[in-house]
Formats: sequence, C-alpha cells, structure tokens
Amino acid sequence: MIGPLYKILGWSHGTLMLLALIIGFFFGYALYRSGFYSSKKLAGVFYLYDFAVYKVIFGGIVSAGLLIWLSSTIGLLKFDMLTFHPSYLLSSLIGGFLFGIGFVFGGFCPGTSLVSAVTGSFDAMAFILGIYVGIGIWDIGYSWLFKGLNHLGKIKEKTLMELWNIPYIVLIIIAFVIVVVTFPIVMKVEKKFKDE
Amino acid sequence: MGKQISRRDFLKQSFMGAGAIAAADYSFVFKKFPPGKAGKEKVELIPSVCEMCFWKCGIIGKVKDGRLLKIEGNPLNPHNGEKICGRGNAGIMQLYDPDRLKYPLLNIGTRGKPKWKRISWKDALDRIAKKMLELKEKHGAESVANLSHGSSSIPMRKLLKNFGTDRIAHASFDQCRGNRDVAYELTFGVGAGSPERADFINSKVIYLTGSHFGENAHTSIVREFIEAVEGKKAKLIVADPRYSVAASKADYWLPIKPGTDTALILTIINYIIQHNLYDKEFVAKYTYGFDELKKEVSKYTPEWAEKITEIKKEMIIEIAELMGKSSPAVNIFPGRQSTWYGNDTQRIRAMAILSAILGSVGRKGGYFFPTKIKLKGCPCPNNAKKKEDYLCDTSGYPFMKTTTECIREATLKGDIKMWIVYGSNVIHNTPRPQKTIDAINKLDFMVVVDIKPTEPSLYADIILPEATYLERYDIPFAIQDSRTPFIQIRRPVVQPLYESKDAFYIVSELGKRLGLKECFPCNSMEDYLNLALSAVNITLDKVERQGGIFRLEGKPFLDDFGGNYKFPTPTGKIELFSTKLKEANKDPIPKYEPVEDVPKGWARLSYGRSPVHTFSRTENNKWLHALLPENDLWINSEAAAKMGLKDGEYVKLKNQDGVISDPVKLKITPGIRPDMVHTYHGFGSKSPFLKLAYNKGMSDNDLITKIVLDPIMGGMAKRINFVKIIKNGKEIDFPFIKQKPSGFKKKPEKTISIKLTAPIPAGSQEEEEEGGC
Amino acid sequence: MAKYGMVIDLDRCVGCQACMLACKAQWQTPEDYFRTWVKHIGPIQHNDELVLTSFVGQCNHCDNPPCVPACPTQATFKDTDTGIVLVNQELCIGCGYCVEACPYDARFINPVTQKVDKCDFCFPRLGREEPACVKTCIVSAKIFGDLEDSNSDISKKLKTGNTFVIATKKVNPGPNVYYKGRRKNVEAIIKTYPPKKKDTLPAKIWSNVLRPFVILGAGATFVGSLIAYMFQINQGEKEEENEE
Amino acid sequence: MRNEILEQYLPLTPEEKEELKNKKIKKHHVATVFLHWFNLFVWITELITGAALIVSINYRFIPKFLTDIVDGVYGTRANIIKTHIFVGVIWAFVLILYALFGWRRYLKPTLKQIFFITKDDIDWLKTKFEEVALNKKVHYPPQDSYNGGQKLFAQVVAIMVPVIIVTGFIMAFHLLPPALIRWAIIIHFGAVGLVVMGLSVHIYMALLYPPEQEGFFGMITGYISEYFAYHHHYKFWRKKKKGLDAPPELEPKKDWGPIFAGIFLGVVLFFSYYLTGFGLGASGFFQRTLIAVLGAFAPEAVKAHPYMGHYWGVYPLWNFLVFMGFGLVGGTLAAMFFAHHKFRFRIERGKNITDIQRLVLSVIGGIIVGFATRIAGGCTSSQALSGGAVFSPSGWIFMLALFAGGYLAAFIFRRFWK
Repeated sequence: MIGPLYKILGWSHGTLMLLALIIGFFFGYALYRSGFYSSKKLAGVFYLYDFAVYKVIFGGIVSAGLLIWLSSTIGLLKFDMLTFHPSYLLSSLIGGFLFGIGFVFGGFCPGTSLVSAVTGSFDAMAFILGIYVGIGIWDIGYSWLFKGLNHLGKIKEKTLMELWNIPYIVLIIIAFVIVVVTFPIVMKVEKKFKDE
Repeated sequence: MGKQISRRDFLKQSFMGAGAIAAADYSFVFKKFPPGKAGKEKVELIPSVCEMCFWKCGIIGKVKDGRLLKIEGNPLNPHNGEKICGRGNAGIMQLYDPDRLKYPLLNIGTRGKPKWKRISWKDALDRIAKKMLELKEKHGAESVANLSHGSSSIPMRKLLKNFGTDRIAHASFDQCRGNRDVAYELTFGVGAGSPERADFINSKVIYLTGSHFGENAHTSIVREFIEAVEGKKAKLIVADPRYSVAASKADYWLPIKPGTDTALILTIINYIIQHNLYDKEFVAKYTYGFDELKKEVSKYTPEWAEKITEIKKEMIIEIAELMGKSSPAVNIFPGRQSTWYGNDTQRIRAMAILSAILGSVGRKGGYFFPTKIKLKGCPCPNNAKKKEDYLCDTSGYPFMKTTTECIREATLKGDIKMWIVYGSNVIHNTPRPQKTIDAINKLDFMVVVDIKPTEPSLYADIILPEATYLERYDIPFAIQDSRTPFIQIRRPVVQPLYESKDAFYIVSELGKRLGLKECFPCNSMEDYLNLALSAVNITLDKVERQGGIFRLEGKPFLDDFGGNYKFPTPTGKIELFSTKLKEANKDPIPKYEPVEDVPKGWARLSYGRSPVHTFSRTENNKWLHALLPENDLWINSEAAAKMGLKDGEYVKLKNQDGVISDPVKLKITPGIRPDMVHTYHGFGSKSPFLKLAYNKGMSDNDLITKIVLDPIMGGMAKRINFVKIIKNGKEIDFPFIKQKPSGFKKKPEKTISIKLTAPIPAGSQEEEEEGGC
Repeated sequence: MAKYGMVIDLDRCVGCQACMLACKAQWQTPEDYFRTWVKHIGPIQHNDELVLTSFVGQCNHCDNPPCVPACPTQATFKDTDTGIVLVNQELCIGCGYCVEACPYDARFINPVTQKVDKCDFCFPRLGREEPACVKTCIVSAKIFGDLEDSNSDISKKLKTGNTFVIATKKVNPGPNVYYKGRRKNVEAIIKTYPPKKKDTLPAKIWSNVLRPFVILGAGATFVGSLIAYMFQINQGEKEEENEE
Repeated sequence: MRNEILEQYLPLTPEEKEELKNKKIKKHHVATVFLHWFNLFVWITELITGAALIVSINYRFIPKFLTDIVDGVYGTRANIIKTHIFVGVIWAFVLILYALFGWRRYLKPTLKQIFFITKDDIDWLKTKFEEVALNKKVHYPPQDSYNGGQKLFAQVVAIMVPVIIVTGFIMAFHLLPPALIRWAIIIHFGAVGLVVMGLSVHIYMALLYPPEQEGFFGMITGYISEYFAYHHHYKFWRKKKKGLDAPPELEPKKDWGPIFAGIFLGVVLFFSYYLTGFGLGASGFFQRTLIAVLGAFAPEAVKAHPYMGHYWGVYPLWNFLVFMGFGLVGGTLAAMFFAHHKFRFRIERGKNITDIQRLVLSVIGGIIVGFATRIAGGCTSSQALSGGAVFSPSGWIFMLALFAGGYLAAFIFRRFWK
C-alpha cells in the first residue's frame, strides 16, 4: 500500500486520532526507555558529560532518513505528500537559539518534560507551567508585539534537496559520515567529563 | 386570493406576542400547559414594505427592544397578505450583514484597487457638491450622469433633473422590461406595469413565453398563478426551451427553438383568424387595422412553423384551437425580462395583438387596466435641456429613453465627467463589463450610494452608505397595477445602524449645498409623505394606524367603464396596425425575422433567476448564501455524455469573443436543449469586501459581450452569445444533435382515493416492554 | 387531545425555499443548518417522463418514531397531547443517537448549543399562529392541522386522495407528513431520498451484547444472594460455635 | 513462603478464641471509612437518578413505574440530570483528592494487593461457595486484609470507577464530538452494570451473611476482633501482629543505549510519516490544550484572535498533536511499568543549588522554551528530529541554533549543574 496512508486512502479524522495515539505511545515509550525522564541526562549534552541527546537525535535522523529514502525510491511512499515545515529560516534560527538557552535553564524540551512530569518529577512540572506561560505570552501579545516574528526569512524550498539540489541519499550519507566521525570523539569527551 | 383575516384578528394576534422567538424552550410543556400559552415578552409589530426585490410586498417586522427578530407578511396587504418569499424572510441578514457599508468612505488608493479612508458625511457631501458645481461651470450640468435602481433613488433623480441633467438611466428600462412596456404602449397606449396586471384567477388558458414562475419568487403573481393552474385547473401552455418549474406544471410544454417565439405566435394568430376563432365583436369595436393584420399574417402556416420552431404542427393547432375556444379568458402573459434576441419589442407586440384578437384585454381572465392614483410629488422643476440636444444618437431608435449604453458611449467620448451610481451594480447588470470599466476610468469623479460594497464601489471616489429598506422612510407606493389599488408606506422598522442615512437626508443635504433648497421644501420625510398623501386626503399616521395600507376603488375591467373605453392610443383603439411605428417607418405589424443560429460546436448561453437571490444584491446575505452559494450550469445530458463531462465537475466557458469565465459547477440534466446552456445571473462577485460572495460562482455577464440593440427602443439583447466548454485547459465542442419537432402533453392522472402507502395506524405502538432487574 | 400533521402539495410547490428561511429566522438555527429543507430534484428522466420537483421535508412526527427509543434519557419524546415529537433541551446531552436513528435525517446537532435541534411544528406558536413555514409559503402548498379533527383543513385535503407518505414496505415509522401530487414526482422523491433504516455501532453493541449481559449478570447475583439468604433463614441461626 | 504460613495457621483452641475475641485490631483508617460511606451515599443517589434518567425502551434498567416515582419526587426530569451531574462531579473531586494525597500510604498498597491474586484467594472462593451453597463446615484458607471475593469486587470497582467518571464527564460537558459521546454512553452504562453485579453480593455478604457480620461493623468503627482477623484474614493478622512477608520487589531494568534509542526513534518517526504523512510533535500539544482551556472561558475572544483563531475548531482537542500527547503519556507509563521503575516524586538538581532555585530555573527555562517554540513553530521532536529526517532547512537551522544557544548558556551557567 502506498504511503502516506491517511492522505492517500483518505481515512477519517477519527482514524488519524487513533494513529496519533499509537505513534505517541511508542514515542513516549522510546523517550522513557532512553532515559530522558531525568533532566540530568538531557542537560548532559551541554555539560559534555552525557551526549545521549545528540546521539539519539542524529541516530534518529539517519535511520529515519534511510527508511524514508528507501521506501520513496521503491515507490512505497510518496515523498512530496509528506507535510513539511514551512521554511521560515530566520524564525527557526531565533527560535532555535532561544530554545537552546531555555533547554539549558530548564533541562527539558517539551516532549521530554511531559515524559518526566508524568513519572513524578516536580521540576518537569514547573517546566511545563513555564511552557504554558511562554505560549500564553506569545498568544496574548501576538497582535501588538510579535506579529510577524514567526514568519521571517521565508524561502520557497521545503527541503535541502530542492535548495542545494543534492539528491536525498547523498545528504543521508553526509549525516551518516558526521555520525561515524563525531561519535567516538564524543565518547572520549563524555568519559573525561563523566568523572568530574 | 389568500384568506383575508379581519383587522380585529390581526390586532388580536399581535397583542398575544409572537412567543419565544429564541431557541425552542418547552420547559413549560411539562406543567401540562395547553399548547399556545407563550411567554409575555413585548414584541412590537411594525408594518412596512420589503425591498429585497422590486415587488414591494407588504411586511411586518417583529421587533423586540430595538432588534429585528423576524419578518412576516402583512395580512392587510391585498397582494401578498401574510405570505413573503425566502428573500423577504432573509431581510434580517441584509440589515445585520457585517460586510455592509457603514461610513462614508474616500478612496485614497486607485480606481479598481481602493484604499478606504473614513470621512464624515459633511466632508463627503461638500466634496461631491463642489465637484458638481465645478463641472457645471466647465462642461454644463449634462456632464453629470446617474445610473440608478430601486425606489430610494427617485428623490436623487428629481434633484439631478432640478440641477440640470437628465442623463439618468435605470437598468430596468434597457436591460429588463423596457421593450415590453414600449410594445404595450404602442398597442394599448399603456405599459404592461409592475406587478403585471394578469387576472390569472379567472383565466381558462394561460400562455407563458419563457416566464419561469416559481424560479422568480414574485410572491403575489406566483401565488395567483398556482391558484389558477392547480386550484382552478386552468390550462397552462409553456413555450420554453428549458424544462422550468412552470413547464413541470404545464398541460402543454413546447420546447421551442430559441429565437422563434414570434413565428409561433404569428402562426397562432393566423390560425385563429382563418378559423374565425377570434372575438369578432371585441375586434370590431376596440381594434384598429385588423384587415392589414389578416393579410400580413396569412403566410404563417403551422407546417412552416413546425420547421422553424421545432414544435409539432398538431400541437400548434391544438393549442390554437384551445385558445380560440376559451376566449376571452385567455391570458397571454407578457413576461418581464425580455431583452433576448434584438427583435423583442415586435415579439411582445405580436403577443399583445394575439391577446387583443382573443378579446382578453380588459376582460376577466385577461389583462386588466391600471387605475390612476395621483399623489402630490415634490415641486422640483425640471431644468434639464430638451432631449434632442443629447449627444446619444437616438435617431435610429424612435422610442429610446436614455439607456446605460448611451451614457457609456457619452462617457467614453468624454462628454460625461461624473457618475452617481445609486443602488445599481452597473458592472454586473450591463453587458460587456469591460466597456463600463473603461468608461469609469475616463471619469473625473465617481460617487456610489449603496448598502453593500458591490463591484462599482471598487471604482468609486466617494461611497455613501445608504440605510437599508428596514431603516428608512421612502416615497409612498401607489400600487396602480392592481384590481384593488392601494397605497402602502415603507417606514423604518429599526433605527439606522452605523452612520447609514436615508435617501431624503442625502438628497436634501446635497440640494442645500447645490443651492437647490426649494427642491425639497419639507424638512423631514414625514412632512414629505403627509404632503404626498394629502392628494387623497389622508395623513401618514392614519395610514400607519390602519396597518400601513390604504385601499382605493379600482376600475380594472371594461365593464367598469360601461362597455365603451377609449384606449389612450392615437386612434383611440387597440392598434393592431401601429400608427406611431408607421411614422417612424418601422414595421407597423410584427414580422418574423430569423435570429442568428447557433454555430456548430457552440451553445447558446441563457440566464435566469433563482428564487433565493435578487441577482448580485443578495449574494452576501448569510442565509441566502447558505442556500445557494454559487450558480451551476445546466447542460443537456446527451451532449454532456458525448463531451465526457461528469455532473458536479467544474469547467470554464469561452464565448465567441474569446472571453473566458470563472469556473462553474456542471448540472447535467435532460431538461434543456443540447445546443443551449443555462445558469443563474448575478454570481461571481469580484469585490473582495463581500467576504461571502467574493469569487463564488461564475458571472454570466462577463460572457455577454456581443450585444444587439432593439431597433425600436434600444434595449440590449443578451441571449445571442455562444459558448464553448473548457475543461482543464482543453476546449471541448458541443456535439450537433438533430432535434426532431416535439411537444409534450400532460398525462391524465387517475385520482387514487386510498393513501398509497398506508401508515401504521397511530396508537398501536409496541407494548411498553418491561425490562430491568 | 390532538394529532398534528401536515400535507405538502407538491403540485402547488414551486421550490422557492421561503419555508426554509422563515423557519431559520424564527428559530435562529446556525450557519447552514435547517430544520426544514427543500431539496430540488431534476429535471431528471423518470420512466420516459421528465420530472422536476422539490422534496420539501422536515420531521415527520412519526406515529412510532425510531428516534424516541434511541434516546437513552428520553430527552426526545412524542407529546401525547399534540402528537408532536419534541426535544427537551435540558435533558439532551448531544450524543446524536436520535440523529442517527431518524430515517429522514430530520435532526441535527446544533454546533452552538451542542444539543439536538429539529422541527417541532413551531410548538411555542401552536394554537396562536400557524407554523412559520406554513404561514410564509407563497403558494399555500403546506397545510397544517389536527389529523384527528375530521373537519380541519388537513383532513379535508387528505380526503381529496392522491396523498402519499414517504415510506417503503421496509421502513415505515408511520410518518404524519403527507405529500399530495403527481405519482411521478413522489416516486422520484422516494427514489432519490429513500427513508433509510439506520443504526449505530454502539447502539447495536449495547442492545445485543452489553445490555443483556448487564441485566442477566445483575439479575443473577441479586437472585443468587436472595436464594442464599433464604437458605440461611430456613436452617436457623448458624451459631458461631459449630465453627471449627 | 506459602507453606510456612500454612503450618502456622492452625485452628484455635477455645481459650485462644475467647482471648482473641475481645482484643481489637485496627483494620480501616478513618479516611477509608469516610470514603466507603461517602461512596455508599454517592452510589445510592447516582443509581437512583441514573436509572430514573434512562427510560427509553432500548436502554431501561428499571420498570417504568419506578422511574415515574422518581420523576414525581424531582418534579422535572431536568432536575434529575442536574443532580446526577452535580453529585458525580463532587464524587470525582473527592476521589481524586483521596488518590493524590492517599497514594503512597493507602491507594498504592491496596491496589497492589487487589491485583495480586494468589492461589489462596481462589481456594477461598471455592470454600466460600461450599459454605454458602452446600452448607458445609469449612476452614478458610489464609486470606490477606481483603479476601478473594473482596479482591474480585475491588478489582471491578478499581477499573470501572475511573471509567464511569471519565465517560460521565465526556457526556455531561460535551468534551468530545457526538460520535464519541455515543460510545461514552454505553461504556458508562456497561461499567455501572458491572459494579452493580458485584454490589448485591457485596451487600449480602456484609449485611446479611452472619459469619462476615463483624466485617460490616469493622467498616463503621474501623476495628475488628483479633479472632475475626485471625480466622478470616490470617495473613493480615500476621502482618499486623508480626510484620512479616511483604511481597517481593522486582529489580528495575537499565536504560537503553543512545544508539539503539536513536534507531528505535527513527523507526517510530518513519512509521509516523508512512501512516499519516505528519512527523512527530510535542509543542503543538501544549498550544492546543492552552487554547482549549482559554476557549472554555472566552470562546468568542479566542475565535476572533488573529493567531489563536485558526487553532480554534468546534472541538480544539480533537487534533493529531493532542492525541499524540495522550499517547506519549500512555507510552511513558507503560514503559515505567515494564521497566519495573518505581513512581517517585522527585526534584533533580545540581549539587550547589537549592530545590526552590531549581524550580524557578525550570519555570524560566519553560517560559523561554514555550516562547521559542512559537517563533520556530516546533520543538526538538518536530523541527530537529522530524524536520531533520526529511532535511527541511528550517529543521537543521533550528537544531544548529539550539546547540549554539545551549552551549552558550551552558558555559555561562555551568555553576548550576557542576
């Protein structure tokens, strides 16, 4: 069956909700079992004693990229029917930078804060309170303060393949090379800082 | 006629209050109240007159603490009584339409791409007056033109005539019923009138030429029409290439070939004369030129007509016989919108002549006479120049009044510098819209007075928001075309919203600034109404206390004149042979002139009305929009099958001049000829300020670019444009399907006494099943 | 006591939809929701005849309405005095069982009140004014009245014959809205909009699985306890002593 | 372990019986007693009003004449549904409070015991049946503080009560679209039916069945005689008297290695794209839940708001990201359960900052992150991970900026975590 199934087969909204539940379930399961219920492990990447976040993200990107590339080349998945983030480059830059600072302060990102709050961590609950306040500030202040802030630096292209017209597989290989090169270095750095 | 309830009943009902208008709440039902005991909220009932279209039905507004909740018919109105059509009911959303014009606006952007700045009424009127006086110096008063429609535009016309210009055109003349009125004036000396004076209730036979009752919801006439056809079982003959609602109720449906109606009527006239079925005594006494007519029509035989009109000759003979036998109670209905093929005035003259020789003029079941009601107008002298000095070339058209085409031509030539568009969507109602836009771009100044930001407001320099019909007084309506003539008053049901003003304020304020103070001596609309009504010596509040209606004595039939009535024509008789046309060396007796045939591969574009819209005026009405958001295109199922088109698909149309339309949804049906397509007029609004209507459906007016002017009165023929289908960029030709002559007769229906699907008798509900532990 | 019904004369009706708007104005139903509807049919070919008619419909206030048993809390009921099927807004929890059960799709859930909305023959106007749709119908095609009163307008109209109900052998809940008109028109309506017998999955599961299970189970334990108590009484008080 | 208990569980000599009879053991904490009788009150009113509400032929539990009596009492049926909802809300509120505060000392051990069925319990059921039906003299197998029957009934109640509350709230407050309200109705009725099944046995046993009579008074005073405890709840007696045999603890599993976790997440992300065409996302959950809450209070304001307006549908929670959030929570709890981790309230912080400072820092971090996700339109899982996998430019820029911001802040504030 040619993916993405929901869009091609035109499943109802209810089915989409069911799929969301299932995917969310495994997502939560994976986050918990990879230890992201503790902010110590999460913040480790910034204090160099535990690069788990970096490894998981890059591992995820490479493995998911490989699977997506493989399925779209053999025709199992229609790549252009996937939903892409609108490319607001400047907004992503500002958002990412601020996000990094907030991440270090709080020790969580939205997904992992939920995981850890459910398992009883008060600081995660405080973080979530913060998230709601942050979003509230944005929502309330949107019309007079932050009107266009989330739509800066718009470019037409939706993927780097379009932007730099490099084939998908080449990008994946580059990412894989980065992984292969950086992981051992990172391992060494972790060992050095772990004992401190 | 609807049952007339006495005034006492009407007043009794109003005091009982209209019950809980808000969401249905039956909490009281559980206290086993006998049904009908509603709450006691104070609901005022205010009689007024509807203007969702021009039919002027009497309405009652149910108002509670200043908010209009519901509109219903005014039981005291002899025409529509308590009945009003869908648009009448939806008047509320015209009043509370969020997109309506709220404040006077000045366009600081460019024409077509406006940027609006809100200005005060004083500022707006000053600018307009200054501009008008400036133009009067430089180019003379005639450089100001007015395109208007609707009852509230009459005071503005009077003011402009007083100002010195008679360049005033309203679409109703040259785009709709002008040629029908001219034809009736030439034949009977008096126009066909609005509402049409058809005495359906007593008719034995009704003959419609393309009129689609039911799809145009003109309440009183549709009501009487159905009462006659279904109630009194009058025989109905409908000549319409499309299977309209009227055709679905007809005893004889004649799917006539478009453009050949005149041939059919002349053949019937000839048949009736040859077989002496005409009303000899009436013809001798009241008609002039019968012999010339007899000689002229002798060549039109049923055999010839069959080839031309594609209607079986047996059918033609049968209906001619039927009409002859049933005279004089035969109603040859003149129709309303009749600018079709360019020879329309002659066609309607032929219809008038047919009703004359059947003796049905001024007789029960035929077409009755209007009763003159003289009301005092406002004393505005007409300072405009005589008609000859106009720049429009009316020489070729003897009975032409000033038409939109004439004003467009003059503007393009540069003789007209300023337009005042009052309540009329000139871009939607006049063919070749691009020509109108080009003309507007040449103007120095353009003023639009309207209730909604329709297309013309995109090109206006100043917009004045007019109060809707529910918020204003208007000139008194003297309904003369009625067997029971009456006067009815429109009065504000609610206070005007935002800064919208009524016509009297606009015109009197503008008059002051133009120094024409004496044109409107009264300082308020109430005074003006009292002045007008004094002619029949009654006062405004006397009428209002009587429920808004004042009845007068009517003299609709010949018998009311003791059998000898002098027709206001040069010969004092019904002119079968028209002396005026003879002088203007036009055909005194109508001849059949063939119309350009549909070229191979094309189809004729026809348009019509929907019962829930008044063209572009109600597209943005939330409730009406919910019923019909966009128009669809009727296309013959056989032709569509050959062209590979599917029902509900969106296609575009291209006309003979290469204009391509917006996309339109297809409605595939066997109920239309293969070489013809049909849609509702008034859709495809281009004004982004109308949030609901913007870009919804297709504007058929864009495709009407080829026009032919009626040789007698200059009306613009519109059904002579041909289209092709464009599907995903590919042009598809219409297949040629030979039409053999046809004609359908209604199958007799045997009445079945028992109810066909007998329901389970009430009361034998399944036994109360005892469940539970 | 009365049983209100309606006759719709399809021959008179011209499909002008005034009834839909009068009803909407009277009861403020939101956006494009209507309690009464006019669905234009045709022109279509119906066994060698052209048919152009309008299916004017609303709640038929059936004699045994499938929607009433479908509503758990009996928020919708057939009022015995007037025979009109009403909805008690306070009891309705907007579940939509009745909406699904109605063979004529005459009900909808009002997105603003989130409760069920339907035609109630203008119940609050009863006895004082005709229903809004009947009053405004420009061709008087709708006749409303008491079916049990033999000399009411509606009974007289029914006696003139040629009246049908939109019901088939399979689905016939006893509708009280009659249609008068040419047979070809009514047949076209029933063909295009046949009354459908509908049931929802949860309702099926409830009536075939859950309800019997609950009733039998609760019944069994209750009776079991009762019998055990009987045993206990007839063999006298069981002293603590002979316990070992 | 088990046979050791069996040996010591010997029938009592008459003297020991007399001696134990007048000694009392505390069985129920006063909160539990209050909760029990509060539940009794709730169940009586709810059952009466509930059953009276359901009068349609397809759904009715009780015969018509009974519902008419209740109608009579309440006047209009609207009052019945209002009472039913009002009492239901109070009940839910009390239960949640009890669960929150009583979790560690009462709810957790009770639940653990109820769902921990042993052979003794099954034997107990058999012997009970023989005693009641066949009227045989029996010797109960050793029971814990809840005997077999009580455990069975408690399990039903423990599962069904939250179901009843959740479906009740859905029905009363239109929380979900009509299609789901319909399911909520039959689940609600089914759950109540199940509990009612157990109820009649529960009432008979406690109230009318002589041998268990003392348990009934135990629920009033909170104390039962030691003899009754010894005879009917021997394991409870032993625990109370000698503090023995707490159930064995399972050792917790270790976390996955980051590489395996990365691949697992990659596969999950792939399936998300393959099945729905959308990537993973978490910040959307917070945005839409906030809108739903704000919308509950001021629907007009939210609908008209330029930014929040287009998040507002008739059911704001009825959305892909929100249900992904619910799934995430479910996945976490399942993961914790299967990894035998214990749920413990905790605060993680660096050595040299206090708890309060840590919380304040988290809140500030949350505000910045919440705000940042609105600017970037996503978070690590949606921009970096999902965007990264399909190489969307904004995704990679977001990730690099994240690391940059992170290392900068980490360098400045290294004091907190050192």
